[in-house]
Amino acid sequence: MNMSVNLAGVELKNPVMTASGTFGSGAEYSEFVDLNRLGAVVTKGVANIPWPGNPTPRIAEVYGGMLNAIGLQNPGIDVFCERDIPYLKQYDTKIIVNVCGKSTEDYCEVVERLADEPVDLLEINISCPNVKEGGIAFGQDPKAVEAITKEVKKYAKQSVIMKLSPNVTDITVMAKAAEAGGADVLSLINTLTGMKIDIERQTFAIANKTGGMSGPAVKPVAVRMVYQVANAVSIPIIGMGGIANAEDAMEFILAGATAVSVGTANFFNPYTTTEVAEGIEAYMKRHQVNDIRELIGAVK
Amino acid sequence: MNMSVNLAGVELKNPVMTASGTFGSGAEYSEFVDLNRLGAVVTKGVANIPWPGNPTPRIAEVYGGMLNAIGLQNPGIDVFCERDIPYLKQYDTKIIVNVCGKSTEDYCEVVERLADEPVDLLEINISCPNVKEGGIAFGQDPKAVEAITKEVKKYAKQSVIMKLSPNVTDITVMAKAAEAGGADVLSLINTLTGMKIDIERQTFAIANKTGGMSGPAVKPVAVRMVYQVANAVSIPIIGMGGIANAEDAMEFILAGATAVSVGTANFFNPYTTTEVAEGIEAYMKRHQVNDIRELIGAVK
Amino acid sequence: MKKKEWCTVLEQTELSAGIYSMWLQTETIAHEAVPGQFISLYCNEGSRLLPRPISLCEIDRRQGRLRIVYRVAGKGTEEFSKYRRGDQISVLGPLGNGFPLEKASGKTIFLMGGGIGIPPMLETAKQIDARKMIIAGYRDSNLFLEHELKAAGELYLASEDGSVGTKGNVLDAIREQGLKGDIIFACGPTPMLRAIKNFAQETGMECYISMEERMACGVGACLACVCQSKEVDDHSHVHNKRICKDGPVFEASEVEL
Amino acid sequence: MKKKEWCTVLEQTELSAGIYSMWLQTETIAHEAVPGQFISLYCNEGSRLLPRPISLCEIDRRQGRLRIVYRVAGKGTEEFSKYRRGDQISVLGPLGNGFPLEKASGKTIFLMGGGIGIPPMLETAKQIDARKMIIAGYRDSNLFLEHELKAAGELYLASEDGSVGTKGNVLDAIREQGLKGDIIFACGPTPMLRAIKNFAQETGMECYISMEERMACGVGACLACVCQSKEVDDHSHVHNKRICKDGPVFEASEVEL
Ligand SMILES: Cc1cc2nc3c(=O)[nH]c(=O)nc-3n(C[C@H](O)[C@H](O)[C@H](O)COP(=O)(O)OP(=O)(O)OC[C@H]3O[C@@H](n4cnc5c(N)ncnc54)[C@H](O)[C@@H]3O)c2cc1C
Ligand SMILES: Cc1cc2nc3c(=O)[nH]c(=O)nc-3n(C[C@H](O)[C@H](O)[C@H](O)COP(=O)(O)OP(=O)(O)OC[C@H]3O[C@@H](n4cnc5c(N)ncnc54)[C@H](O)[C@@H]3O)c2cc1C
Ligand SMILES: Cc1cc2nc3c(=O)[nH]c(=O)nc-3n(C[C@H](O)[C@H](O)[C@H](O)COP(=O)(O)O)c2cc1C
Ligand SMILES: Cc1cc2nc3c(=O)[nH]c(=O)nc-3n(C[C@H](O)[C@H](O)[C@H](O)COP(=O)(O)O)c2cc1C
Ligand code: FES
Ligand code: FES
Repeated sequence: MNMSVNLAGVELKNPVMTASGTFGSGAEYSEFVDLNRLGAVVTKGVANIPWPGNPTPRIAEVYGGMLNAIGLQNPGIDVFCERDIPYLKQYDTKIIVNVCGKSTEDYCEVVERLADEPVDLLEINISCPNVKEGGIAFGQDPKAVEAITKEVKKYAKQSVIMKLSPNVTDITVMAKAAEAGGADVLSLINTLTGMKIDIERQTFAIANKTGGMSGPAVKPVAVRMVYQVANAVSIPIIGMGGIANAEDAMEFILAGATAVSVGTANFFNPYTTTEVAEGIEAYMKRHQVNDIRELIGAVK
Repeated sequence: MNMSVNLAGVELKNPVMTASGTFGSGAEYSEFVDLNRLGAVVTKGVANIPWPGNPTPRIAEVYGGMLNAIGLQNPGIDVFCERDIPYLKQYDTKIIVNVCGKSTEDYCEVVERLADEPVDLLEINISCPNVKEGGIAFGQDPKAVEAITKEVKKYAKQSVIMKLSPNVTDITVMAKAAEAGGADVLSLINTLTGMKIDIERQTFAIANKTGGMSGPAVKPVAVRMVYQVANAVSIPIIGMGGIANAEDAMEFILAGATAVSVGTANFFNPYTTTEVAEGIEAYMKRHQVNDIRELIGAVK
Repeated sequence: MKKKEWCTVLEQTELSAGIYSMWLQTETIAHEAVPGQFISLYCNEGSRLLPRPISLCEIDRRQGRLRIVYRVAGKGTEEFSKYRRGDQISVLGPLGNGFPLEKASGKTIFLMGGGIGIPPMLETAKQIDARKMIIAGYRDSNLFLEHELKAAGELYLASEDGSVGTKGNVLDAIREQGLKGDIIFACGPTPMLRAIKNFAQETGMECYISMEERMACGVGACLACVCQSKEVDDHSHVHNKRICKDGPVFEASEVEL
Repeated sequence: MKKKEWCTVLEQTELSAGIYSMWLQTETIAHEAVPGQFISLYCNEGSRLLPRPISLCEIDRRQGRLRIVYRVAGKGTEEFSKYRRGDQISVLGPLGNGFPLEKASGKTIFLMGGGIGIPPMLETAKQIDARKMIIAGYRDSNLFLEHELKAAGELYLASEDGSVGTKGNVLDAIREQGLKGDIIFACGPTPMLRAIKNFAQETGMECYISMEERMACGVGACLACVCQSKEVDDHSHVHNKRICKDGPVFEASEVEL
């Protein structure tokens, strides 16, 4: 039975990856799961310099999910290269580095710095708020999406995944813009912007007022977007948003995702990633499918 | 203690209304709740002529909510005026008619037909799919939002509520467009477009492929949008999306909603509307607030 | 008058593999219920919000108790199957119209149930005053309710694998046994109902069938659960009847299958 | 080694209005746990997905049992309070660093707990080899754990309303009683910790405090639960320490309060 999938020339032993920001750089969850059994580990977003992130409270629970406004706290690319890449290299899994920045130059600096590192793919997070250009997140303007993709591609030695924001009117417009800019792979969805109000204290539940919503509650939106994008572009898609078990993952794969990422579910079940991989295998057996690739986008 | 609120000159005895499409025209739920205790009843969308709606399955359950693609089945404005308005007139509550259409003319025809009916407010649903103009829902294009608002206002004798779609990049752009077009009130959110795949049958869970997501799972997105819109326009807002109890309703009010609508929650607790009204009163007592209007938008 | 109330589980038993019987103590629903009606059951697990509609299998009006018999089909029914005596479950009902019992009086009636469509036939049989032939179609030899049905009328069995009664479906049993009747009440999967509708047309029998569709409100407000009707319906003036409110029982010729 | 496992509730008692004590049977967590560590408890209700971090109040390593004492603060702790003997609860642990017991050895230690920060002081006291003064600050006369604490060290009480012990907080009790010590271990609300930090600075005492913040992962991966640190932290190279992983116990001068 073949579980391996191909993302722009990089062969993953199975389609199960971690979602950026929910798995650190793998070390914390390696107490629970054998990283060798994952298709890839996607690291927390890293910028050119250390970022302190937002004030606390940074998270809040919502019905069937959570809000977060971590604010991309990260140690900067130097520490990352010294510490996190060597750590992950110990394992037989692919390394995908999630890159964040406040300007196009920031992204390019990180991407360039990673050129000679043993990294398999780069994931460019263009769905983070507070970016320089025009005050609107890169990921919500197709021209900006195309431009930044082009720019990043100039500096990138590895293939590039563009990570799309779901907070848009038409996700296919953004997907096509990224494809036009030369993206090799797309990943979606990042978080849906949400808010929670603490009615007793009459204030916002998180310090940043708004936060990104993730977890099972967002899955229907994510599956819809993956389906739409799969039918609009011809590059592979990494699907995510609320995946908590193999059944959820199969929805994404049938909708058109080549691989899937597990995010928030790690927080309530640290064994989710490997359980998903096992469950996909069981599903294939039950449906007598020999190659996972037959299932990608099978529901039209 | 004052629980009454004012929507464009219409005084509601309390801020609790029903959400269009989830309460029929009141008759079915009048077995459970005394309609006299509601601020207003908002009816299912009505068009100029009967609409058959979509094929079944029309709904699917999702984590913390549901998807629906009813397709605006309705008996047309004639039957509506003969049967549903007289029914609602028996009660001491405000009547808000939700209007749908496939073209601007459709909306205007219904609105005109309602001019002499004992209806308190009109809610224009510009978030329904499959509309004529350009193949994109009216509610996702600010120019179209403004134009249709203007047009409807020409024919409307009652004040007009424009109901906004959450499937947009920036809800404040749509809100401002509606305000510029002359909208008296805004209501939000309509459903978030989602999809569910039946992985065993390898098909879509609902016949229409995509459906509108509603219920507790969407609340954080709805609260965020109400907050954003309240800070962008100066007309009142009716907040909705996942309200299942008074605490949920208070989040919307504190975020800036003058009134709130209960939708999907009716399906799992037919007593929700009156329980929300009672719960808001209890909240006011607990916080020693004499006038609900002091709480509207109190969290900044 | 419909009610939503917390009911207490009185008894839960597994009748056959994956088929459960549950008796519920209700405050008012049992007093109002008639055969062919259903109730909506709600999960205690908060991520599952929609109702699970389940037909009434027995109604004990005097003691205010209801019996349902259900198959574990997904997460919700799985949750229900774990409830034990004393547990609480939220129930809305009674819902729908029920079978038109009066139409059967003095006639010979076929009460036809297929698979998990069998349970509503029990209370229906118990309350009908007519010559009753109950034709129950099972998948295999894992029978359920067969003793109760036998006590309620003449029982004929069919099974898909032929292990019990006639090999085939309920119509095969009727043909094999050469049964004759005037009127049909039926409940079961759509292909079976379609075949029964045709059979009734061919044989000129009156025929009432109980339909199924996904539901949200269960009370006729949301228009989720429609089936296509031959005539323009009273409610929406299109060709859609609401199964939860106008049904679940329809005169077979009224609806398109 | 951290584990997520299903634990069985052995005992649940309400110690005082809204304050519950629960004993859990664990497979491995109790064997690894040390005082000052905490566990993450998960709701069975599927709409609530995040962990509820609760400190360990007692650790029975031999029998593999853990005790927690918690206040009903919201929906999750309310759910926990309804669990009964035999119920299952999903638990992740042991988490965090715990108090540096070795630092106290041979010294005089103040074990200071305020409100729901009192429980972790019990196991800490039990495992410390030093002269132990336990100073517990309650809201009013609704005490809890006072007998156990008394058995574990010299107990001094304070209450906000003055109904028991010194009127005021734990520092008021220390001043009133004229207590003197070398080192402090403390847990409680932030204003109390801030005051204790200042007190320690003034008096030149060593001071370790247990901090609180909302958590998602509980294992150091998500960066939700940070507090500001004086020095650049090892992990992110900014000024943020992760309470769940680098804490919850910090040397007071390390962190900004
Ligand atoms: C009027 C009526 C009477 C019924 N009577 C019985 C009965 O007596 N015994 C019995 O075993 N089953 C009966 N069913 C079918 C029963 O409702 C479903 O098997 C049950 O809802 C499945 O729920 P689940 O959570 O286990 O499955 P899931 O697949 O997890 O359910 C997901 C959603 O789909 C809905 N759904 C799934 N299957 C069906 C279905 N077949 N019909 C309608 N909604 C469905 C559920 O209600 C829920 O909202 C009846 C259905 C209807 C409409
Ligand atoms: C390291 C640590 C140890 C703790 N030890 C104890 C203890 O021994 N006894 C005790 O009663 N309480 C303790 N708390 C506080 C306890 O975690 C909260 O009271 C509890 O999470 C509230 O959950 P809830 O569902 O009842 O409240 P809700 O308000 O419904 O919770 C919603 C969300 O907010 C989080 N949350 C709410 N309050 C807090 C809080 N004060 N700290 C962190 N997260 C919070 C919840 O975990 C949940 O994710 C501790 C907190 C931390 C961080
Ligand atoms: C706490 C947290 C931190 C996150 N940090 C990042 C990040 O650094 N970069 C990024 O691209 N996405 C980040 N995300 C988004 C996730 O990678 C993922 O796209 C999203 O959470 C949806 O998946 P889920 O529902 O499985 O969590 C973060 C999400 C969470 C919950
Ligand atoms: C079954 C169903 C039918 C609906 N029909 C309409 C409609 O006819 N017109 C409309 O404007 N909104 C309609 N809506 C949207 C609701 O009015 C409401 O905006 C949305 O469901 C969010 O609120 P909720 O989460 O409380 O349900 C419908 C929603 C549902 C679930
Ligand atoms: S389920 Fe709502 S109309 Fe039938
Ligand atoms: S809770 Fe995730 S880092 Fe502490």
